[in-house]
Amino acid sequence: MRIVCPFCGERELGEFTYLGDAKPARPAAGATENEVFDYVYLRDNVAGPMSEFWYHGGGCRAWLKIARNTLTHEISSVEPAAGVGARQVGA
Amino acid sequence: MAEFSWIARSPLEHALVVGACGARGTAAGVSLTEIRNFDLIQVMARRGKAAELAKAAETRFGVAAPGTPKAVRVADATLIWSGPDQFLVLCNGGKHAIEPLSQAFAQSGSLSDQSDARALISVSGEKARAILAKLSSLDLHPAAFPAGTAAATSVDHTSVNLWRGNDRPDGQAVFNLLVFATFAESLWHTMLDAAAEYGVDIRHSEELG
Amino acid sequence: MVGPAQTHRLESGGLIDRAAPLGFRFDGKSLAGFQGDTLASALIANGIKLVGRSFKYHRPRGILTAGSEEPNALVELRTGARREPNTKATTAELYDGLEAASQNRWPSLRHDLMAVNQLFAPIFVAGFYYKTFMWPAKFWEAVYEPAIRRAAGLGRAAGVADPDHYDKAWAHCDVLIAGSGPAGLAAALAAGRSGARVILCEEDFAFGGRLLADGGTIDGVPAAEWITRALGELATLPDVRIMNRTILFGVYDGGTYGAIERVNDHLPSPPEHQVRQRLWRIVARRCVVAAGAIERPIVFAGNDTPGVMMASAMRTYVARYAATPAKRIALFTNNEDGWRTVETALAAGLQIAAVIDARPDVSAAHRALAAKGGFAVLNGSVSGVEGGKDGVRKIAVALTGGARAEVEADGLAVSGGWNPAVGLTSYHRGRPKWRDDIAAFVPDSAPPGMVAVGAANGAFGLGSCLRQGFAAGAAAARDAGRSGNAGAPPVADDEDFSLTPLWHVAGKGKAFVDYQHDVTASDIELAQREGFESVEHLKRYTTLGMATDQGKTSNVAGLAIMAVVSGKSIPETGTTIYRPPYVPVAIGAFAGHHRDENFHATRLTPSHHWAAEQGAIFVDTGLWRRAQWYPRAGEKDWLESVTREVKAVRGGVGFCDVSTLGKIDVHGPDAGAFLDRVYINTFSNLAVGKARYGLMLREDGIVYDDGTTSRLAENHYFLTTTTAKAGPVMQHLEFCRQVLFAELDVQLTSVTDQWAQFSIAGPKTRDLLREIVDPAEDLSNEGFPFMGAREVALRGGIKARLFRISFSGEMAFEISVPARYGDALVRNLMLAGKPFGVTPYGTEALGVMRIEKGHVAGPELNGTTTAADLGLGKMMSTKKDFIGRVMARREMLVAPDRQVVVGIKPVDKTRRLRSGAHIIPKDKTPGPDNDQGYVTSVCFSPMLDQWIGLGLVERGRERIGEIVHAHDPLRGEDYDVELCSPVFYDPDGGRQRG
Amino acid sequence: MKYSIFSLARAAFSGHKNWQRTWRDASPKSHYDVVIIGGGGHGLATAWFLASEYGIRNVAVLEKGWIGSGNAGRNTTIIRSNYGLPGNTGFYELSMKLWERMEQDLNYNTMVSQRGVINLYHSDAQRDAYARRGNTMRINGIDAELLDLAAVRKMMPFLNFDNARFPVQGGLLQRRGGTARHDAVVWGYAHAASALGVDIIQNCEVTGFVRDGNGKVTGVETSRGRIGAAKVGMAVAGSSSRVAAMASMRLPIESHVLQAFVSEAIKPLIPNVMTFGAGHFYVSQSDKGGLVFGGDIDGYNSYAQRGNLPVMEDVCEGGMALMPMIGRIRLLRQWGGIMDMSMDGSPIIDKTPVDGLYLNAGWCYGGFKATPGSGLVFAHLLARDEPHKEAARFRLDRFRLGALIDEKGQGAQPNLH
Repeated sequence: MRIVCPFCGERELGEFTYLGDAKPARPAAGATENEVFDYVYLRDNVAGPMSEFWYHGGGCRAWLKIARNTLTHEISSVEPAAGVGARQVGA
Repeated sequence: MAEFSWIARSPLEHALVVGACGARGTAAGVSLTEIRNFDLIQVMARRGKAAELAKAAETRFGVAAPGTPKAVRVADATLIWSGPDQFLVLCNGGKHAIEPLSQAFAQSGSLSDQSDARALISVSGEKARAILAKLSSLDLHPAAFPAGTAAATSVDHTSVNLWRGNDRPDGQAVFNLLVFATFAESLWHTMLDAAAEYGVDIRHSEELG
Repeated sequence: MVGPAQTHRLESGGLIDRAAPLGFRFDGKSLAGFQGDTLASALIANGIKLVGRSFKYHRPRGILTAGSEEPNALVELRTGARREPNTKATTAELYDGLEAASQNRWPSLRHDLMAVNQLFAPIFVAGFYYKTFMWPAKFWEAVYEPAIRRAAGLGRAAGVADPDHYDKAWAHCDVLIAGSGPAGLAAALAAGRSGARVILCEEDFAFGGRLLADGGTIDGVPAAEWITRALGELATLPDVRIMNRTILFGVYDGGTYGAIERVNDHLPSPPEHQVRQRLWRIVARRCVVAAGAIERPIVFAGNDTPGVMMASAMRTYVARYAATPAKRIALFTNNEDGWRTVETALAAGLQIAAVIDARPDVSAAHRALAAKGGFAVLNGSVSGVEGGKDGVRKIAVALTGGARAEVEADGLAVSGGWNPAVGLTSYHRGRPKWRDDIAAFVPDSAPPGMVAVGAANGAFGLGSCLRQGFAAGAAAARDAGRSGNAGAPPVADDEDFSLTPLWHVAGKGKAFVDYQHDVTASDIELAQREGFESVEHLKRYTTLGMATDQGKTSNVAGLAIMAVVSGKSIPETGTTIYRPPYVPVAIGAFAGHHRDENFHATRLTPSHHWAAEQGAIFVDTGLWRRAQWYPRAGEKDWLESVTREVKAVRGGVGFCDVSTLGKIDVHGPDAGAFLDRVYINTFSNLAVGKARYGLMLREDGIVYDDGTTSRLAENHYFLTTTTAKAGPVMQHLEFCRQVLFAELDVQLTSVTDQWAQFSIAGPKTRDLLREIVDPAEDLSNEGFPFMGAREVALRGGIKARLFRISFSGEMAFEISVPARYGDALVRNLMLAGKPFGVTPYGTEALGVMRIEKGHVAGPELNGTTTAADLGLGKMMSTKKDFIGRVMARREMLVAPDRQVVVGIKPVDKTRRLRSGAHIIPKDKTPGPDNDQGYVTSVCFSPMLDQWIGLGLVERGRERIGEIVHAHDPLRGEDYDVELCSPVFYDPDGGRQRG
Repeated sequence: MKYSIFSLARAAFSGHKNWQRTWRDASPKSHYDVVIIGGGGHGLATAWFLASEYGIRNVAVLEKGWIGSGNAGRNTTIIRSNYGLPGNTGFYELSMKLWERMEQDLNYNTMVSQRGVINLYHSDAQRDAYARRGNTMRINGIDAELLDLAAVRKMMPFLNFDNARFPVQGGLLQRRGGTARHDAVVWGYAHAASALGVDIIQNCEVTGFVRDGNGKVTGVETSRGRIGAAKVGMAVAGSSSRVAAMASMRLPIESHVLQAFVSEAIKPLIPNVMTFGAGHFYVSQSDKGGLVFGGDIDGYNSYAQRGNLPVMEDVCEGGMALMPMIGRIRLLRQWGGIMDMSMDGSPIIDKTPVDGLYLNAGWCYGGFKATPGSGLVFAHLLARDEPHKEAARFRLDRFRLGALIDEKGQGAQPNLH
């Protein structure tokens, strides 16, 4: 797999590590135990286009949000993940 | 009370043996030069202050800090892109060491001294690309990686900063590798193994290319 | 060495270098060949027909093909540590001194006693072993399986370390081309002329593909001349790289291709400093697959007799190698292409015995050729072969209409048509589609960026190959953004290719589909009868296509026969999934440089070489190599050394390199707020110049890591992690910073390698430090209290950071200097510490002291323990949100009966305690219901003069003083231990504060 | 027809023309007592145990493709019960005991080969962890031995003892562990279950659940029509989330690719099953002669059933580091299976919140070795509506409660297990 890092350009898979589904957002402080449980444990486990967190740890150390198809491994977009992982209070 | 000497040692001091190594008979295909005793400062923009940082860099160095994977050479330093809104300042002689730079970027940047955290190895010679092809997954074709290109990448599963400096007087490309100090000896041996078939000329220097 | 005359070598012709004779040995016999031979062609030139034995029945086998599809002619190549089992004689390049041996036979190839298996052939049908060998149950491992294992397998591995080296490299191009036949060369010309960066990989050592044997006319010149011209032109193009002895074996995501270059396999051993093989990872925008096609056999009785050969292979040996597999050749074909072998043979002066053509009508031109050559053209099929290990003698023919005929011949060329090489195009699970006109599967879809051309795409005419290759090369260059002028395509005529499908000829005797695995047509019928109708079931039940030739000659025939017996069409029956690699690849090549000591990189601490000078014993922790202890002359074992080190520290002063701890600079106005969210305790209220111990959880509430963090300036914290978790914690913190809490103004940098860090511990620490530190610095308890942290000047002008923290429980500091001075620092400490008896100590003594103090470490932070389990529950702030806060509250994570950290000591003080022993209540019989925990860490405590340990024990903290069993059946030990406070030494902590 | 050397010999005289189908080619009936989705090892074993142990024979196994086409046919064939945590330990030992009698139970030679499984250790910390695990095994009545370096050297003199980056120090040995012929397990269960009346229906893809007014599952919609069922069991590891989604359930599971590799066949070289403790590599040699080996998952969610090159290199690096004698042996085939990677690395066998729907999922690396045990405990759950004693900890709500069974201590990140 090759990932086009928005900062570094196209790079080899080995420079990246995978975290998982980028859809669940970290509940804001004060969330119920159920909400946090859902965030930590339950997954859509999508067969098809999925949004994911990857870390360019072997490069510029940016966390990325990548749209990738889990059936074909085709990547349709890569963007910085800055700020997309958590719900803010009141949001 | 004892008198202490504070002898600085480079991470490659033990492993590096000046001279020829590997295949003999023809001119060495690869030159490996360790550059010692440099200052290296990581400069990162504070949140929302990338533009301000760039301005401060321009004030300090007379050129814009690289905003894309480039290495910019000025009279007394090289600015090497190392990630979004961050760059490395490489120099020697202390002019741009951590303290003077901290003042220059006090409002806009966070700085970390990396002068001791890395070893700097310069790779050149006719087979420079051939040996780097064994170490790096990057495309170093002159069209894809012209002089002045920089990359934050990995060699042997270890993070490195790689940039292409000015060509040698004989026209050969020069690739510079900043590797983590504690990995340096191990990587050095890997590099020698990769280069052995081409013949290697090994030296060290305090001159920044 | 040069052996005897080559009895089956033509006087002239071929692409061999007659000026370069080579000697070699096969089964000990000295033979001769030429540069340019393969082992197979040289064996043929020496008149050798019997080359191997089959897998199951040990049937005598000859050479069937001239390429990597070879199922039969497998040898053990080379000897000793370089012995390579199952090497295809058809792809092994001949070199002077080559040694090869036949395999899977005993005692010899000609007289193989294992051929007795053929007597049991009526029982040894497909899958017979699933129906027997079940009684008595114990006999499987004791009797049946060893016998089966000995009989199975083919060649013998060397069994000792591979002495050769391998490496791996990356390459990048616009257009990657697989194959240098007419289509591949045409593609390279078009792409190269267009200005594209091109890599062309050719498996063979010679370029040209089928042109090397079949010739032809291209652009009005003979093929050989055209190849030379094409290669010459390609050599002038700066960004075109052509690689022989290199084959693409796989295609991976994002346009990454795997290729293997056999750099030095054509030599007895690689020259000094060179590798045997190189693995290439090629990144290409486009890939043109011009990998050709593989001629397929027709299944008939006796089709495995040595001397039966694929028609194209027969003419390859004759035309390319000037070696004659037979003197009097019969051809069995169902298509026009097979006839080319007749033309080649006649041109070489060989005799044609007959042509058996399964098609109803044979062209007038061929009939004229037959008349001229004086041989018969029989309309029908080969139904049997008479012969044996010395080769074919007679061929039985079933004529169309029912009559029978016999043909005397010493070689039988067979052509059942051609199967495009659909492997590369199918590795992303694309299924090829069936084309009736050529009765073959062709690529239907391909991985992104890949296209198949020429024979690999079912185009069998030379003109079509050139056209398709050229067009694809030009298009690929365009797609990659290259717009140069591709010029004119090479031109040639298309040959006639007409075929009447024929898969299997009924007859008496075994008719092989998969030669190597001895799968016969009747095995396929049996599989169908038993319900193994799916092609995947067929493959798995009969082992069809699972041999070292990966089914290249057998798969299509097998499923065609299955289609017939199950009454389905071939496309309905379908193919199995194609799996890489396209040819078998040496495991060593995939490993490359990463073997032996180079398996993984090694990280060295700044004091490493000094420690080595001291004779330190080192230990691997992750990638780090750390000093474990420093033995001294006269010490009888590690325990004595470690005990001395501990006593020296507790009684005086010692130091230990702790540079391996992960170190992270946390900068920015929100650094404190950030740390509050990632630690369970609070850091925003830490005063500048102070350090604090912190504990981090995972989001699931389990402890992740610990370490001290110091506030060096208002907006600058210096965070440390454990050695093991340095990388993961940095990644986690970057995730928190960039993704979860991006609103915070905080910056992170790893400074692990920047600082050489040493722990200096013991009551004389201050005395030692005063020797090193500038006298102006106040190191008194008031001037530098416990948990203080600040920069100090050292004598001689170096700046350092001092942290008054203690893992050992002693009065201690950690000192950091820039890494370049790490070596100098230890030497200076030794010098300055001489009067105080300063003692370097290693990780063992470090571990002893932390256990004596009850500090938790890796064995307790095992990814399943909570803060409360570790006795650190009170650190969890209730006033703020932090990672893991909510999940840590789950019912079973706060249950009262959890296993928690407790101290453990044997009741018998002379007893050794061992990690991994389980804790069982006294007077209970050990069993799953009363297994209450286990010992996590142990040491011999020099202070208590006995073995002590920490453990995770159910309700452990409520049971201090209870006597329980340490149960260690693995080591045959069972003894009483007392649960005690985990802090064995200096429980009130006075020493570290003093 | 009972399989034996005698029936084989008899058949030889008739040219093997009289063999029957190994399992009946059944067409779906309109209703079954139990419908099992998934014709892999687990589904077929469940059906066999339902029929043989619990007397429930009106059972159908529905398979989308051909039986054994999922992970049952894509693994490295290892069987062992060397687990360290309550829940896993007892369950995998139950499974091991069923392996030991499988051939006689099924009248099918599944080639269960108890040649020993050894996990090598390379550090004191690893030794301690294996000591803990081995003692757990012994306390549970499972065989385990802690070998020192000399014993390992004697057993496997071909390992790299001299210039290894991470020298071998010893190993944890389970002699009763070993391998089994994976496809034969599938065919054996199909053969035996079919003989007891179970309908095995291939090329029958489940496309939805039939639910009554109370939400109870009463059957399945399939590519071959609606099939009614009193109870429906899922045994579709790799696709669990997809099937569960048809019942609007989200699971604590991700799907990941695990690659496996086989070399060319060679004469006997490696006597047992080995796991490298300092890299991602485990290996055994098949009866046919190929080295069967594997390593870690590729690391990112995938349903693509094919592996990447870096992991292939990583695995071979581990192999060469451990035993550099394999350098010249050639890798013949590479394939990938889709694993249900659960959030704690352990399986889930439980009723679901949906009445009438039962779950057998989350097998991670443990699926093949679990096959007979999984069949028995899932059959028990389906038949009795309560968990089997040895599977009581594999409950679905353990994540909610924090009753995790996390052997590797990696937490809720499936790709790290």
